[in-house]
Amino acid sequence: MGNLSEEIRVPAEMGYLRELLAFVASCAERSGFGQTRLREIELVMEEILVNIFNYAYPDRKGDVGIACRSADDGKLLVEITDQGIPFDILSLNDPDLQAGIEERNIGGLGVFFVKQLIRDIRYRRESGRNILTLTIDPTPAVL
Amino acid sequence: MGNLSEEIRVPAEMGYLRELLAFVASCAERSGFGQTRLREIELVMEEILVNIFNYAYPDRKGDVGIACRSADDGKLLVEITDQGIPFDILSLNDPDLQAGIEERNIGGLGVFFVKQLIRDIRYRRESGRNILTLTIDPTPAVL
Amino acid sequence: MEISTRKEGSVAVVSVKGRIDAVTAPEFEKGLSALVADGDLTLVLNFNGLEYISSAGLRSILVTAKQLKAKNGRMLFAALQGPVKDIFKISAFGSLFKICDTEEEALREI
Amino acid sequence: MEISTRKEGSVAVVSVKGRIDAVTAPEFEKGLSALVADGDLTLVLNFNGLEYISSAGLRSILVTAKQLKAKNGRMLFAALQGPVKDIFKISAFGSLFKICDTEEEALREI
Ligand SMILES: Nc1ncnc2c1ncn2[C@@H]1O[C@H](COP(=O)(O)OP(=O)(O)O)[C@@H](O)[C@H]1O
Ligand SMILES: Nc1ncnc2c1ncn2[C@@H]1O[C@H](COP(=O)(O)OP(=O)(O)O)[C@@H](O)[C@H]1O
Repeated sequence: MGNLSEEIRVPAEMGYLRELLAFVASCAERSGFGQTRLREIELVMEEILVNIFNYAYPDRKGDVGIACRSADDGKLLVEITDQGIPFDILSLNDPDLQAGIEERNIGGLGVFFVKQLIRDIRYRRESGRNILTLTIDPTPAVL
Repeated sequence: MGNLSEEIRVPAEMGYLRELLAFVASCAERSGFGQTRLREIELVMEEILVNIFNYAYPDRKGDVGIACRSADDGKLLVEITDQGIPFDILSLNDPDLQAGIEERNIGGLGVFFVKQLIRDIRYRRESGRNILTLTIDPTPAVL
Repeated sequence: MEISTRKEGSVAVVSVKGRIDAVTAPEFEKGLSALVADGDLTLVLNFNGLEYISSAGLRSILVTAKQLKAKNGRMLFAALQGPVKDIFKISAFGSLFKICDTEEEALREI
Repeated sequence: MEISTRKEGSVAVVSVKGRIDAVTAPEFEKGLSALVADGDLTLVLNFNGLEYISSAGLRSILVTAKQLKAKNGRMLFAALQGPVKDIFKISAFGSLFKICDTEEEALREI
């Protein structure tokens, strides 16, 4: 990412969740995002990070990195990086929201929220890393 | 630094001070440091960081990075990195604490505090970077 | 997160304050499962003090709902606040559960 | 940081709450310099509510002390709390300034 970006890298463990959320919140605040959009970003980041904690490193420990940078039109670019197993969030199907309680899958809502709240998501796998780039509009989506 | 360290990198500007202090505080808390030592570490980090904001990049913008890692004997290793002008904190003389108000230099206390509160400080210049490594004992020094 | 439970006749009213996120969801789920295991078949969740819920919390709700369903029990929700209401909406939880404006309304529904 | 100033006869009593760090020190220094510029020659700094001070704050104090010295004025300190007291100690500020346990004692000193 560009020169004046902000970055953080910590072990991919639940104990670091709040610290990482605070980091992204202060990036977004600095970009002038409003309370409603900050709440949406918090949710999106929790969903992505908790998935990395839970699934990215099935048989070893590893790190997760976040980089933030201001982009054009008051947008915020957030890049999440891990060295876990290859996983493209965009490859998942949306959950079946019509299903009743017995049929309904208990998983799948996390990634769905991310896609509902952020329009511009890009994924790439590069030298052993998953790199997820969110280009976040300051306008709230639904929350 | 080792694999399971924590890192942050942000623009070297005063607006990031509180965020950087919070980052180091949570590393030190996670290492089990007590309140008194946490306060000392906060002071030390403020002094080092504010100097980087004020002096490291006299004619351009730049970044500052902090990495934390647990070391032996419950110690915490903190590495502060910038790409500013070469500066070795250890090269400065202590201020003259005997001087009266008129003679006394208004500067020089920041680096002095750092040296008083942290016993093990190492400096190196490496591929255009100042790298300052503090090995921080959990035992309070004076505060 | 703070959970408190009281009985209103045969109904267990569970009030949750604060945040249900991936850190607190396990405790939330344990609380609900304990009620179901103790034989409670009707749960009213009062979310008046709930500021935040993520998919981890919805997952706990679905797990409990499935346990209740297997015993012919049910779950109702009351007093959802703005952000939580929106999360329920995008998750289409309204088609799975009765969602009431107030706890009183939920208790009358039973 | 919060600063409040009142006069006790010819003495300006400045009470500071919170933190004097590199972010807030400029405001602190401006407040002190304004008093000196207005002709106040005796300042009592009540640090009872001060939790934290870094070298940026001590720098502001030294700047003001030099301005006062040039006008034959002086600065006294009162009610330093633990961490601030220790910072004053390692900076040997006790040899530059009268440091009192309470504001009353400082006012009696003058
Ligand atoms: N970072 C990741 N690495 C590998 N697999 C992942 C990752 N994130 C999500 N997944 C997979 O995608 C599924 C859906 O994730 P999500 O929508 O968050 O629901 P949940 O985690 O509740 O199952 C997960 O169950 C998991 O199999
Ligand atoms: N990162 C740095 N790069 C260059 N020079 C520095 C740096 N940090 C400190 N200095 C120099 O060391 C001096 C002493 O610093 P310090 O003890 O913090 O006192 P002060 O900043 O109040 O002068 C500074 O005035 C500056 O000239």
